[in-house]
Amino acid sequence: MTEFRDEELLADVICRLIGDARHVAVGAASPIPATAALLARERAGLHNSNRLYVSLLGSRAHTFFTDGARELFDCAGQGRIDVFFLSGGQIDGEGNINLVSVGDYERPKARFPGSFGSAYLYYVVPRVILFRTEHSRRTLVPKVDFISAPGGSPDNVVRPGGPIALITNRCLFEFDRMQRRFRLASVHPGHGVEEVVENTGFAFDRPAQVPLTPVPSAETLRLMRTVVAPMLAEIYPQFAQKVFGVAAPLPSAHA
Amino acid sequence: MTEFRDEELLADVICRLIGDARHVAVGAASPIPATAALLARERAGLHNSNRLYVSLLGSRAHTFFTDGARELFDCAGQGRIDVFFLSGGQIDGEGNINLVSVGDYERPKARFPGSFGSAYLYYVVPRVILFRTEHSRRTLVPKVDFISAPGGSPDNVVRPGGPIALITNRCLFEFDRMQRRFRLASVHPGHGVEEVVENTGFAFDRPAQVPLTPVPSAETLRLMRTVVAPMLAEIYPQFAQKVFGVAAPLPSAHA
Amino acid sequence: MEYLPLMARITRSLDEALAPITDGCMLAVPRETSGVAMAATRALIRRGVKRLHLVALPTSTLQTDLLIGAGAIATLETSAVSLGEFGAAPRFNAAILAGAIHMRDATCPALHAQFQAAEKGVPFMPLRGLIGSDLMAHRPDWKIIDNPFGNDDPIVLLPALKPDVALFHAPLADRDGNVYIGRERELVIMAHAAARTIVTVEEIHETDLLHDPLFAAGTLPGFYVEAVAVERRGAWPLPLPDRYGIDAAHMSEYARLAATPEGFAQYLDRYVYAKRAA
Amino acid sequence: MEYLPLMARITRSLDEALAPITDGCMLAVPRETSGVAMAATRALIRRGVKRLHLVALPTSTLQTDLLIGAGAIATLETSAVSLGEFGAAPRFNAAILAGAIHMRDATCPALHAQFQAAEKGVPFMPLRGLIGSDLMAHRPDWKIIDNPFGNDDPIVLLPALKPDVALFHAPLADRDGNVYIGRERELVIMAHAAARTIVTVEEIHETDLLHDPLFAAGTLPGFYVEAVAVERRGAWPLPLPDRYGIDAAHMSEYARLAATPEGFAQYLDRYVYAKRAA
Repeated sequence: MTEFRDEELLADVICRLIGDARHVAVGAASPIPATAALLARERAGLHNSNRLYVSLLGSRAHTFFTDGARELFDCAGQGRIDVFFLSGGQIDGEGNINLVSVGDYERPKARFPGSFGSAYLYYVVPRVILFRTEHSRRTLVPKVDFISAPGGSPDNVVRPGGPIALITNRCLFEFDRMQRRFRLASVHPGHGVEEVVENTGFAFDRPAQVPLTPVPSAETLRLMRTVVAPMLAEIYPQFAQKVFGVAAPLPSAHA
Repeated sequence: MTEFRDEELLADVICRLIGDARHVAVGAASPIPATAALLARERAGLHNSNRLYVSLLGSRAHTFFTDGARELFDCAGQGRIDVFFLSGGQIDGEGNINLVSVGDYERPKARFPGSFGSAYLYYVVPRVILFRTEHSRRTLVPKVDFISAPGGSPDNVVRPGGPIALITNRCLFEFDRMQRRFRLASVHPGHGVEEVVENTGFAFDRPAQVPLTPVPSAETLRLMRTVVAPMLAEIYPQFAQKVFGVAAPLPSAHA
Repeated sequence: MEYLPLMARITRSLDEALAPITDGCMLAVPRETSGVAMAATRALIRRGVKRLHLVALPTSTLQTDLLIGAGAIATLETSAVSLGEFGAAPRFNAAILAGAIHMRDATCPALHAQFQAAEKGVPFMPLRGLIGSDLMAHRPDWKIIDNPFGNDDPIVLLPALKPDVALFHAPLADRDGNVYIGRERELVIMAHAAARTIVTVEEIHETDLLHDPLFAAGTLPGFYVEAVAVERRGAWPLPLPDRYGIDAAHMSEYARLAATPEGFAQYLDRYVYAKRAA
Repeated sequence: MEYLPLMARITRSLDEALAPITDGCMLAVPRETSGVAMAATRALIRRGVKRLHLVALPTSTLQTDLLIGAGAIATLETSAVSLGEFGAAPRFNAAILAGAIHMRDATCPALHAQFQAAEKGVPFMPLRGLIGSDLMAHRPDWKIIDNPFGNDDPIVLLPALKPDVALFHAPLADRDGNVYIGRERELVIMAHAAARTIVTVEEIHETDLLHDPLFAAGTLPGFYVEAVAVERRGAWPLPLPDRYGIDAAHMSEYARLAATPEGFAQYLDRYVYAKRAA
């Protein structure tokens, strides 16, 4: 079996979750989802299926947007974004995410960057994939201290969108919107169910037999390393360098 | 005294009404106001006063708008248009204008093109100048059959804008927003007060002595005929031809 | 309504591109000076399209008069219809006086706001003005509320307008269906608001319009475009910004012929059914 | 508020252009990738600007962290502040934990909608989402109404946001103050929404940007611009679209130094007070 890095495994899993969407958008500071989205586009291209549009926020080369920063959100409001990605400083068992702060909002113990577009996109994008590479009781909590965006909404709130899954460095959870509850879908190679339980702050469902997360194929790794990695260097130079050993472009590269 | 055409007199009067505005916008099918606006811009240029911006709807050369058809209205909503022009198939003594139809709306006796932007711009542009070259009891009526836009609004309606004057082929009326009533300001050369009364379907105030409308100066006529007229040919080829004898550009002129 | 971003394609024929414009659909078209798809309009009349709900953003001239005269329109929603300097729109006026079409009178900024509401995926957009206009009396779909941020401050709310198809003419498109629209940015809003967008263009630009930053700034991405057909002088006799002006002689001829039903029929035979394009 | 379209002018000095940015004013700035006026930001810090109500549309990085560290900000209104790939924003986090600034947490599309409301001259704009987010609990200026076009359909209304000044960096301006902004169209909305707009540019374009249709499609008209100052590499160390990328080495150095108050003071001495521009 070919050697691979954790990031490559996660990107492969996310790529499968994307499936055959028409338009996948990736927000700021999301190198692994960006890898997965570009990988999905390459695969779609190879299999001559319907064209997959990918929009990487902050990228020049890998977005079609020409109407300014507003377009991503208007596009989602039009129902024209099928898949988006969100993370959280804290994520709880009901799919609530916290991108703001730990402790009392007025006197926080820790501050995160902020909610970005989550308080809107989580509601309107049909398939939101949550990702958090640090899987611990610090990040996966019983109840978030601040709800940047809720995992679900009352029936009278117009909400075509919401979470479908949560991927971490240890496992993949699927989300049941009816029950507002996560279910353990697979555990990554080298990790175990007990480890997942120990490191998860919220309760979740699980089957009697928890499958192992499939590893990326040699073809997938080749695509990621040779085709996708160079694309990532434009907006994630550090990541592309660290994970794929691709040199970051010089500041003059855009000139 | 230099000979001049009625259109030249009206443009000169409107130009004085414009005064020292910062931004004058002119809508579709308004060749005389367009002449006045361009004339005002030339005068402002000559006298080195503050720059006057002119926006001629439908013009390529004489507008700065780059954000599509919406920009004119957003600009007005921002309070960035000082003067605009409106006409009406019917105009009544309270400054109400009708751009829609004569008779019952459901079974009209005559139809006009429609309200254009009047139902918005009449409210938000501080100084709206009404113009109607046909001054008759058919056009200046006691009460319009359809109010495209009212001359005034209740105090609780946010309305920074409204009419300041009405100019016709016979005279100039000024509008009193408090009383919602027109006052005869001047009668054009070759026309008389009695004639105005006879041909006006609504009641209006008038001073004991009604002044004569000043005629355009030789300098003004020179500016209009040599500088402004060629600019008009872009969007008002027929008008430029008829009034100023300026040749209309060929269809290929924009190419 | 579904918004399916299909892969934009350059169609072999104009008729193929126009297939999604079915009888009874809501069709959005731009004002005279922004790129009107006149060749496509003539093709639709030849095909015999019926019962259109035509929305002209925000006004219209020859295109609407032609479609009305050809009996293609059931409902018309716009702010004004005339032939501009060439006078009144004869078929529009005749149809209104005869009660032959359902007219939804609007005002320009209201239509822009209603398209923007659809672009943003919100159910309505507020707008100043309007209160006290008789337009309100005939538009039960326009509502007045008390501004929640004000104090006894009535303001109008306008519902989102989501056309089935947006149709316009532009100078360029590339092989990915990216369309150069330049300054005519209401075309972008139309495409964002509509479920499908069909475009005719003067010519195909052989390199990626999004790759060149100068072109990209004025480009509608192919993501929003369902079909593109090449039609040289496709706006004729109307103008195309920065390309060609209005054909004044033809407009005068139209105004003269369309003054009577017989003359209009002659015009159709000569310029529409005869497939004469220019 | 007054919107006075003054004649845009090319100022002799950066400080002259920045004069309208007074202590306590509401200043709007764009996201990192759209053209941040960093040279101007350093000049404002040198001048000792105070008590700014900074609105970053919709997020911010180094610019906001620098202004906070320099004590220039009283109120911050934005959706997120970090150094992106270079980690957390140290001065922002420290100020929040110390309660040193008043934070108005937003979400990106809400800020865009609030600027669009100002652009349209309407008091508010509706937006989906938001309901059930704790952001609502801390934003009493955001209201929920029952959609008048729906049935038991709660929706959020956001008030118009009208900054006193909008400030950004762009590649080109001409002698009339027309500014080339390309695809960064939120800069146009910012300028429409703000009472005054101040722009720094890489260079002066000697011909009229509005005269060339290709440039015009990506140009903010000088009508909306109060002052333009020329600052080569004026976005450094942040990127300028299609011109230059981010200075990664410098960003890493900033992240390292700004981690402590002492280190941040050193950074100011070295890169701000020393007037070092690049």
